Amino acid sequence: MMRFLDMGGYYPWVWPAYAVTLGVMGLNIYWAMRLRERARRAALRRLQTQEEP
Amino acid sequence: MTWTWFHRLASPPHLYRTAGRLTPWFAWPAALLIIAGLIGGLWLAPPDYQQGDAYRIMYVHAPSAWLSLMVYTIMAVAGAIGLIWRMKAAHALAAAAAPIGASFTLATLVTGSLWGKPMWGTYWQWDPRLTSELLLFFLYLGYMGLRAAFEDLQRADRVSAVLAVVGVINVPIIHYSVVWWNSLHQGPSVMYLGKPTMPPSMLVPLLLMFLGFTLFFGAVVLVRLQGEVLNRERAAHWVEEELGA
Amino acid sequence: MRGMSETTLKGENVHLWRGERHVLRGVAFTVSGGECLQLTGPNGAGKTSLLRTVCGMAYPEAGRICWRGTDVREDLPSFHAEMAYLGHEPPLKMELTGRENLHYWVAVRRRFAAAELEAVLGRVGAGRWADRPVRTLSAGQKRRVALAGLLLMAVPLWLLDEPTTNLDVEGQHLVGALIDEHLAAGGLVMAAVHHPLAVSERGLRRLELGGV
Amino acid sequence: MSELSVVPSLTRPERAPRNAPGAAAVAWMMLERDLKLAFRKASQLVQPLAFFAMVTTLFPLAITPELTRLRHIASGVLWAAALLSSLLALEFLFRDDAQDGTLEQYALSGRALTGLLAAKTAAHWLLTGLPLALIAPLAAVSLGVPAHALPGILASVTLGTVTMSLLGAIGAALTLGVRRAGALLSLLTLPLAIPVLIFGAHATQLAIRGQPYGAALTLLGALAVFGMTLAPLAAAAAVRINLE
Repeated sequence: MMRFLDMGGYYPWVWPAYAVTLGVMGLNIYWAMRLRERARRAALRRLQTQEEP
Repeated sequence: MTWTWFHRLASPPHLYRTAGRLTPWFAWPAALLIIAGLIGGLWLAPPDYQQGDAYRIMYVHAPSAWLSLMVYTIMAVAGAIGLIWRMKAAHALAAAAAPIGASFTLATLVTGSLWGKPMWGTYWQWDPRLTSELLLFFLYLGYMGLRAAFEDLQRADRVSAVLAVVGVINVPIIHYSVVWWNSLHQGPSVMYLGKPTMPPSMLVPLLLMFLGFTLFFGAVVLVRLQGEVLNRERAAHWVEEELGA
Repeated sequence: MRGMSETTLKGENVHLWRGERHVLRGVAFTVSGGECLQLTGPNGAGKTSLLRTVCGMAYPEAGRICWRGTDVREDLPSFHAEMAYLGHEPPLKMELTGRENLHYWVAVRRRFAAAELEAVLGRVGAGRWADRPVRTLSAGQKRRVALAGLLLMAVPLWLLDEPTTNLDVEGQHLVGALIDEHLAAGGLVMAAVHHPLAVSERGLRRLELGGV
Repeated sequence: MSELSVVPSLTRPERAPRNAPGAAAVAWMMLERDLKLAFRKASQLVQPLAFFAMVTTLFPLAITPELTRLRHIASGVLWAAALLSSLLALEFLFRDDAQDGTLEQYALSGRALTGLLAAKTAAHWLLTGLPLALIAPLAAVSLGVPAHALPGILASVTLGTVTMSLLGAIGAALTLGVRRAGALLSLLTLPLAIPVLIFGAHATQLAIRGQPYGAALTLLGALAVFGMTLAPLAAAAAVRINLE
């Protein structure tokens, strides 16, 4: 296990590279969900204001 | 007649529902492929005889680079379709794709420089591939900056579509001029990519990652697409039905 | 259809959105040769939007604009060659003189003789200041130079947005007279106005746009 | 009013008025108009040139006054300065005309906007690109460049600024509807201008070393021709969208 984590001595570069990429993926998922949620709320708001007149 | 599916897909309610239905079909295979690729790339594949374990950065670097280019092309094609046929759905797709492409371009740059440190002894080398990627990142920034500069979504869609088309025509010119420039000043790139004699134990995880990243993009862009379609919809009854207002 | 030769401008069920606002909701109108359509309505009722939609500068969500029986979007350049649009502000370069402005504005469309330019300037009463830089002219004088450009284009369809803005009483009568003459020659006018135009009742049609 | 002969044009629904000037005449008229307007506001013409001279002065002051060392970086300095100065006046390429409504009149004139914008871009190049190309050899001398390299510098900057004006026209058209567009315009235009920078600086470097630079000039020329065919189309599309 330690040998795996050590990555042949290249651990200071290999693990950050994976962390950055997986982090970008996580952020993308989060941003996408947030965008869709906000759009849904905005659409609902528009529907409510349009029904009044 | 063959065009009916095209127009049906482009109608906002249909697109919204289809995108919602398709998302899991992209998300789960993407997750499985990426996990398999990670195990294969980090654990099962043997160390490289030249680069040792540092080459394993390739398994995240190369698929990110592939996404950065693919997404820009998708943006430009969608933009052109949106301009020619005045199709809001295509513009929504371009708008949904841009931030994903930009973020993976940034990931490519960061992983590339992390790979560069053990290989070149420096985090940044004016290597043609990294330089092109940096310029692509600027193109993405310009595209998103232009989009953000307009209040009116319709106008933002169409103006940025023109930019994406101009950009995609220029990307190969920029890339080849950078390669040409680099060949004048230093030797060829030391990166690992495109080595023909890669053993299957190294190659298979890479292919899994390529496919996994592409499907991941598909899943994320579908979720974003739903949001962008809603943002472009004003007072349609289908929104009411769909959201249960 | 005989429509090709009829000089008719027709709007059918025009819907236009500006951002979040549904500005035009199913507007319909018809103007034929010799007729003036006067657009009235409160601010924000969509008078300017309708004019811009007609000239192809705004894209309607639904409906169409037909000129001589065909949708203008099928061939915008030919339609533009037969129409003139005057917006809120006279489209003039401040650094150029009135005469230079008219030259660079109209001569890209059609060649005209010097005598014709003089006749037009005389008609709008702009002959005396036509050689001064537009920067030095009053708002009313600029408006007159713009009217000279309108005449000089010699097109059948006029689209006018508040054509009497900044004009004195005499100038407002001039606009009325110019429109009357244009109609008498078989032309068409569509004008957005706050105050009714000083034109003869014959050939005058009205379209009231509702506010939101 | 019968002498104004409005009537004939009413009764014949033909494609264009019979006495419409040709496309070349229209383009020429536009070019003449823009040149005339520019010379009425002459101070704006000098600014990009002064900027270019200023930037090339910064390098000797920042790095070294030794001409032998400056000569090595001269091509980079000249091209970075040329690119930046040609961006300066771009924001107003179409903006003035859009604000006073004259651009709208041209868009509604029934004439091809592509040709009109190409003419405006040509005027812009004559007013900024060409003067830059003419003073670039002077700036080069001040950076210790030998005299035999000056024709090559003149030729390469001339060709390079053509492409810069064309790319700039696209950027200016795209940002026409944006209020403060300066920084955005540079962000859009500069990445597209990288090939110009690479080929131009390379041609200049070869010229300074006394080597043949024809191939690099050919590449610059190819970029310019490519730009001429496509940039006015893109600019016209963007202007139409922004006038809406």
